[in-house]
Amino acid sequence: MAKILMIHPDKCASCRNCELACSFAHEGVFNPNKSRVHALVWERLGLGVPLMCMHCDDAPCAGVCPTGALHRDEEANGVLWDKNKCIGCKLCVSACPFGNASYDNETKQVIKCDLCGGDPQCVRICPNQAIEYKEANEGVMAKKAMYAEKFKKVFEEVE
Amino acid sequence: MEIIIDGKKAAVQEGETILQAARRNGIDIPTLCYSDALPGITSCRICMVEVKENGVTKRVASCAYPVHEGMEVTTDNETIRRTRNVLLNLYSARVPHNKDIKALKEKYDVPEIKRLQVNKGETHLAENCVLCGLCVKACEEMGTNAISTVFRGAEKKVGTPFDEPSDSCIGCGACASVCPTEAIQMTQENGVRTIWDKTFELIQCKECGKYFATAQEIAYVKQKIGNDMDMALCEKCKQKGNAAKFKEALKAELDI
Amino acid sequence: MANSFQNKVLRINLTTGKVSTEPLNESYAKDYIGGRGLGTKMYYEEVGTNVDPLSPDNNMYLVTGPLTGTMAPSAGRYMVITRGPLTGTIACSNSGGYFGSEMKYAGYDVVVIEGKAEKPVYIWINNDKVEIHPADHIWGKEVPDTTDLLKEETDEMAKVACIGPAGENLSKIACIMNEMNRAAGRTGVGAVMGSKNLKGIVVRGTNPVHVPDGERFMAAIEEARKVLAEHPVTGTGLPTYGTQILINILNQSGGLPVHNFRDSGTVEWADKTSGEFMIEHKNLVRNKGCFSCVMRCGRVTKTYKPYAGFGEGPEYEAGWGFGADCDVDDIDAICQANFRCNELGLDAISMPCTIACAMELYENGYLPKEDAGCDLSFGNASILADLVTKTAYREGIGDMLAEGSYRLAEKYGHPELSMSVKKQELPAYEPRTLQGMGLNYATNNRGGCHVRGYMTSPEILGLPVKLDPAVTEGKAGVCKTFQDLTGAVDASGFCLFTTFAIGADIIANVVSAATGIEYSPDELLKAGERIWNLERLFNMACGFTGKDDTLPQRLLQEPQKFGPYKGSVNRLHEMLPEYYELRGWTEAGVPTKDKMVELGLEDAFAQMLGAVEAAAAQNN
Amino acid sequence: MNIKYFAYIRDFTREKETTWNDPADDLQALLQQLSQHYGKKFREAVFNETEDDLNNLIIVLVNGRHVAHLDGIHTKLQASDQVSIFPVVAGG
Amino acid sequence: MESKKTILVCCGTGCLANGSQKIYDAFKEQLKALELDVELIPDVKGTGCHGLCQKGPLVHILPQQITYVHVKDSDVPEIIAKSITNNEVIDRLLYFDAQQKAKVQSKEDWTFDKKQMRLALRNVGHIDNESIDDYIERDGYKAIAKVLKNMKPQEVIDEMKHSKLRGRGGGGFLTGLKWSFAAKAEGSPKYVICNADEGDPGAFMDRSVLEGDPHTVLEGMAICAYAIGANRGFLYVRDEYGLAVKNMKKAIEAAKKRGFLGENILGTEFSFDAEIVRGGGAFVCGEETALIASIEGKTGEPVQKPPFPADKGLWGKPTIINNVETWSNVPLIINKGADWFRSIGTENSPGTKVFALVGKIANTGLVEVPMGITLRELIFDIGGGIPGGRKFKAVQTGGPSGGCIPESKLDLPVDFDSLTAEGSMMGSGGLVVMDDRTCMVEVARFYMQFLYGESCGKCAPCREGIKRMLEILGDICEGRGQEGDIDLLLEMGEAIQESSLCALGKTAANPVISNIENFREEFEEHIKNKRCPAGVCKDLTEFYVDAEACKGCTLCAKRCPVGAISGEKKQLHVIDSEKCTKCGICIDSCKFNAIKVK
Amino acid sequence: MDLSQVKQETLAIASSYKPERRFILAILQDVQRKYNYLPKESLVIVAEYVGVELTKVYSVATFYKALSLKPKGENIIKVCDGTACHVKGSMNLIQEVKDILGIEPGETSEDGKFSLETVGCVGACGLAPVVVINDEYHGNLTPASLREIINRYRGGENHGK
Repeated sequence: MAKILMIHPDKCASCRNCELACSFAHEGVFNPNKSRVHALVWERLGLGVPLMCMHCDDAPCAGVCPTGALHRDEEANGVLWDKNKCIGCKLCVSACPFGNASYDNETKQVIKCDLCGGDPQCVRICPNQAIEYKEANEGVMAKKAMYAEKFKKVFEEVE
Repeated sequence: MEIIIDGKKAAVQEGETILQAARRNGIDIPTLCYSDALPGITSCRICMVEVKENGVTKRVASCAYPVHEGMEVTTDNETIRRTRNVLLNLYSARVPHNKDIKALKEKYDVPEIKRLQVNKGETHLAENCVLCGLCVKACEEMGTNAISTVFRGAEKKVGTPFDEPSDSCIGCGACASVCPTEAIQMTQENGVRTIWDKTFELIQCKECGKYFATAQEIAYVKQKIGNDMDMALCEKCKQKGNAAKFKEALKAELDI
Repeated sequence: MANSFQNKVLRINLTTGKVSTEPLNESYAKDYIGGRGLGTKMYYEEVGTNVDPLSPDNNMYLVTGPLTGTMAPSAGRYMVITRGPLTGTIACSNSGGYFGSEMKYAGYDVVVIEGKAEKPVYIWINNDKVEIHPADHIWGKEVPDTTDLLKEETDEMAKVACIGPAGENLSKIACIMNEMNRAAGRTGVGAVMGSKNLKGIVVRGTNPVHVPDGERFMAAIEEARKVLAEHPVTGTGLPTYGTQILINILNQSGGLPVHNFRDSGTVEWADKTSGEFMIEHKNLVRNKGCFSCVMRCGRVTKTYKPYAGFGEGPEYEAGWGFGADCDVDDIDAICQANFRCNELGLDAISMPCTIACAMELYENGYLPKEDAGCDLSFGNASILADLVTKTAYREGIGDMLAEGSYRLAEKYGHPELSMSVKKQELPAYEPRTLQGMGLNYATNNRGGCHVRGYMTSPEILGLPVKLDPAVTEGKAGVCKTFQDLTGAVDASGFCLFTTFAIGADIIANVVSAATGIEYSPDELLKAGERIWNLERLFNMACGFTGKDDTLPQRLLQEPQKFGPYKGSVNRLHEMLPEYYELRGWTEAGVPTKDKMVELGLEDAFAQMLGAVEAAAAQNN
Repeated sequence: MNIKYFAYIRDFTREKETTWNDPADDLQALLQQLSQHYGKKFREAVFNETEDDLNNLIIVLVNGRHVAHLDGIHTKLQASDQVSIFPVVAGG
Repeated sequence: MESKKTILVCCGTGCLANGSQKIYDAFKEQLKALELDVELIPDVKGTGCHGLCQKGPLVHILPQQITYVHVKDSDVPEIIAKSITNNEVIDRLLYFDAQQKAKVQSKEDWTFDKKQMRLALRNVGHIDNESIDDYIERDGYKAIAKVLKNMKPQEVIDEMKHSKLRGRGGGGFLTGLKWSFAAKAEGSPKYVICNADEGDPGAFMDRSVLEGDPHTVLEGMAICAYAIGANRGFLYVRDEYGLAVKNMKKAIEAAKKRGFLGENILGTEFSFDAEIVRGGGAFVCGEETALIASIEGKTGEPVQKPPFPADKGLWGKPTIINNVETWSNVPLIINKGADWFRSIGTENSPGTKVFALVGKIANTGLVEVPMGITLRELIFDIGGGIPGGRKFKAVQTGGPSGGCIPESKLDLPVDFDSLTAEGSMMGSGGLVVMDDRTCMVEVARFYMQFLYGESCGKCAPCREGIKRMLEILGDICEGRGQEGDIDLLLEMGEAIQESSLCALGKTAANPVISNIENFREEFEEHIKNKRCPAGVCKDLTEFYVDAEACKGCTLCAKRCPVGAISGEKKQLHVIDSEKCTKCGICIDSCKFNAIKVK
Repeated sequence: MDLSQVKQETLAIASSYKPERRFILAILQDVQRKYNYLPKESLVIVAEYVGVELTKVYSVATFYKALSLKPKGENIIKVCDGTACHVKGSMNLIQEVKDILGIEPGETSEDGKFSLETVGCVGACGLAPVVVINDEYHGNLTPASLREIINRYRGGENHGK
């Protein structure tokens, strides 16, 4: 069964371990600036919201990609990026309505979640389970629906 | 499928090129014009390898030559090295100050052919283009076709029609991005991006004020994905805006 | 070799406006690990022992540890090293949050602030770009507004360390606040910043932090992470209840100081201020972690009428301070007062303790009502927040509260009522119950401090060993080890709380993997001991002696009134000689040359002797 | 006998304190009684695997003193004793 | 009754350049005028190239078999008066055969023609290039009829394979084998292409076929189309070949009208249409992938092979490209059989080859000879040797892709493999003869100069390598040669051969390498002694008049374009080296070999 | 030149071909024949007509020697520098033209009367060295005879046009 990625902003402890795990997994260094996931923190409210590519079914980033470097991979049930096929046009960055893709001019990399080949490090590391990657069984889907209901307004506006 | 690369057996996949197979097997072959995204240009010729199949030995461009069961590939021998040495010297005669070519020469321990390095005045010191063609192919792939090679032979260069700012250029910089020798300058200053002599007034993020894209890029995206969303935000602010919605939802829920 | 240091020091002189960088002194890094050790060494070498903490000649060292910015669990800390205006000792104030790691990502291990700006300024560190900007328009603003304004002016993604009005007004109990709610809290470092006309430091970094061998490092932290996750304290207790969980156990164990330590032991209503109660009472919104934290002890809290508010905390010490120490049983009032400390930039330990001291002075009639300006009786919850505000702005009684309890009590003629060591207020552990904690307070290099030798852990919590709190035997050794270990832990960038679960072996392994400098657990402790001794030498050169290694007379003489250890006093005299011996010091508590040579501190030792002799000569 | 529970032990007992009538006369027996009453999770929290000693991660105070400094699991109890049960917690 | 007379006026480009149009017009006009008075109706046919262009314009009269050379329009009335009406031969217009040392009446008897064998050029000069009937009369469209009626496609391919016909464009790949690839290849539609972008400097074989016998090309293509399953063909013709384009266009129209092209050819299911694409003037478009790109409307840049056009060619579909001469052989092979074809030429290079014999040779022109003939026969027997009493030095074959062959190897048989073994190649058939007044360094530079202008610039070794080799050769020719240059040229040459993308680059260094290998001393002389022994490289040359040889005839002084030679009649002449531009005209004009190179 | 006229004429030329990319070269050749060069506007029209970006047309227009973006002279002197002509002294002829007109190959004289080009083989090797002026062949030339011919053109006698 395909797995799906879920974020639970209400659980985020703002520790940003996800950013560290991600940058290390992808860059071999610790650098939140180059993370594919960001825990955005409202210091005044003590709230953190983890955000990352949600691997849309009909992903605009993949839609705009001229080379298929960004493409929906059915096996991974995600939108993956092939570095070797990227020509650095950066239009995926503009195309993503959520701002979940960026481009690193230094390394010429699109910085976007790639599900770490099926074992997302942010999920592994998150101490509060604010990011989950689970098989899309009934229970999980129900949970997802619950979250969707909870953040209805958010999803309504972006979808 | 199995072939032999440099004396070692290597598992390869049907339909891939020698270069792809070698690289997957950790064997280094230099290239300038090759990109998985834009394969088949075959102009730089520094990826030449020796292939033995059906009793015939020949030198081929590894980036375009498909693997065949049982072929023997040599990526480094006297001839290949001699050819590579000459080629890299030819490149540096063309672009004497380019650091990427210098680095390649260093990496492959290429002896200097001084006779070729004499600057006869025709080489512009700032020349960095080795005419690999990746930029043109990238622009073609984008569907924008703002640049192409113009003229031929020694006069060949990459440019826009009549060396004038191209109508179709959207300023995406893919050309600069794929360039292996950093020959294409894209500058961005005070909200203006300049590339190929075309200047773009960048759109300013309505939130943070960052200049983030050209109007043409946004139009391209809209046209291609038929999306009518708000394109006035940079990615950071889009993400922040998205997070803020979550935040507001949470805030309301927590009654704070 | 790439290691987790950025190998760069940023030096900013506010007098001249000069900004420069220099490489990190590698041998310092090796001997002192980083953070607290490195900062102390640099301070010692560059500033010496003879400066007024609030003079332009005093430098401030913002120092990260080698683990700061890495993924080492709960290791995102930075420290402010300077001479503390509250104590006059070496000051090292340690804070979590994001500021330290951001500083590291900006490319610096150390940021040195020198001199004094003519007018209020803030510093904007954007990777390589460092600028000093006027801050007149922000001067006077509270911490949250300051933080927001500075980010607005620079970069939304930047991190801000700043002072509130308390620091501006040179309160000796002012802190430096980062990300609004994290504090480099103790010894009055906020006043040092204020004395430099420096409102804040904004930092944004996008550089990587490297480790020499990623695989080894990840294996090392994986081990640490696993232990931390599985341990009931770090894996369950702290994330769920925060530090306020301690209220009940200290209360049940009879270790809770009450009414400025006057009526210590235990109180009936303690549970009403506990971590458990905060959940029940729906004060707790959620837990929160500092950068890279896996323990997430931070509390996001809201309070209800009449003390409605929103913010973070309190930590146990603040909860106890505004609670039991001031005889206030209203958790909302406690939280609110704590919020105000954060907003104004005041140390949430020294602040309530100073109020408690004022209350006792008031109740005893030493502090006249006209000075107090309000009913300063114990238990008056309604005045807490207001007193905090007054302190920050030095209004009315606040002007004296801002000086800390010792100077307050001294002013009203009863310094013995200041529950402090070396003029710094004692935290929330009753030394008459916790004998070992008493020893730690007395010998601590920055005065009344619990975190530099947390004897509560073995004496009450049974971690990692169970020591009977009432016993003095064996406490000296444990205390010394704790103090040394803490020195190393602080230097590394680890949060002290990790040590509830992980020991010197794991810490040494992680530090080695990050720095590429191999430390055995013993070497790690040795580095901690070196740090401790350097601090000691500094203090002695500043005029402190063994005589200052003591506790308030009340704790040594007045029998405890309540709880299982009713009737006890702290028996410091039973522990101190052993402690000195174990430290290799003389009976008078003076470090010996042999020991200092062993630790590689002979130069500092010679300077210390020189300073002591000079002081003696002056006195003659 | 008054018995108090703290932190997440309360999750197992679903009460903060109890007055235990007819308590056992040593701690081990009391805890067994309580385990009987509160169930498996409580039992796992207070006992080691063989139930012959306390779980290393439990703090039991009798009259404010840690039983480790008394007779441990065999600490004798009287009806007037105050027993407090904590999981290992820490802070500061 | 006397059979009708035919006058053939050569209207090939060579002859046209010499004024044959005027002659043709004069004949036409005057015959028309005379028609009123005389009964006989001479038939004038515009023909393709006779071959011996240098002697043009040529006029051939049938059935008497009289060939006149160097005809002028003023000669027309005399020819009509004497040869047409009176069967009289005008001696002064006959060709003097140097080998036979006599005037020869008919070109059939010229030594130039005798050793030739005209297969590809079989109709050229014999038919009116605008008349499909002429073509049909000479077995035209018989072969296509044969394959459509009697042969399955595979049989056609088998026959072609059996014939061992090799591509006449220069590569020498087995035509039948290539066809079999395209036949097997997946993809539809398939295409056939005639490569008529003849771009070798010094070759005009294809042009004469296109101009003089267009139908044979169309027929060859149609046969191939049938064999591989194609229905559409393209003829990529150099735009400069105006006449060829014109004639071919007419031929296509005529063939369509007669049902040899178009839908349901000869009433069969088979349809085939052909169209002309005019080339844009790029030598590289002779390379098949570049040619394909050009047809597609792109710049003529080659692409990497494999895949070969037989698999993926025009618009990615299986495509057969053959050269004009190859196509013209096809109907012949079908008509006469592969065995017959293989009886001509050599075992591995059966058939004939057309050459353009040019340079320092007496009989310049097109010749077609059986494979295996020696170079010596070609140059001395057919070509008549070196004019002006000068010494043979080398013969260049294969054009810019080929190499020079020195005198010592003149007995080399001309076939694909022998030439390749000598570092040259057959190429499309240019044979440039050089004498001792040819500088081999300068020739090498010349080819590099040509390729420098023709390299498409896509791949680096060709673009950059040729440029640098040209620089060095220029240096050598201009006295700036350095020690080590020769080895460097060889090193670079080898690298360019090894790594270039297409055949243009792969063979670009051949002329340099082969010139160095065969004439190394001449290079060394340039570099070390700064001297050009042939007296060509101006900076390294000084002329003087040999006092003993000079007869004071004043011819050199008259011819010198810059007035650098002075001297009275019958007195020793002197060259003013300040003024002398070393053009060498004096040397060529002196009958006494008195002008020498220092 | 009247721009709208150029556009109209170009479109008329293009319209004799199907609007397909493969006819770019053919159309350009026809335009070149008409104007002796390729006006910029024509390229734009051709690109629009066949439906490709201007770059593609521009690329083709600059690649092929038969095409020129610069206006050519009234008379185009093509000196054959094929091998046969070369070995028979074509460089002397090129030098002669340079001397007479003061232009290099590829250039047009200031008065706009002459353009000089060197070409590969014109297929008249038998007459080498050969010069083709406005499609008229002149064979077996010497510098002197070439000068005479050019002078004839200079004198206003404009063959071919």
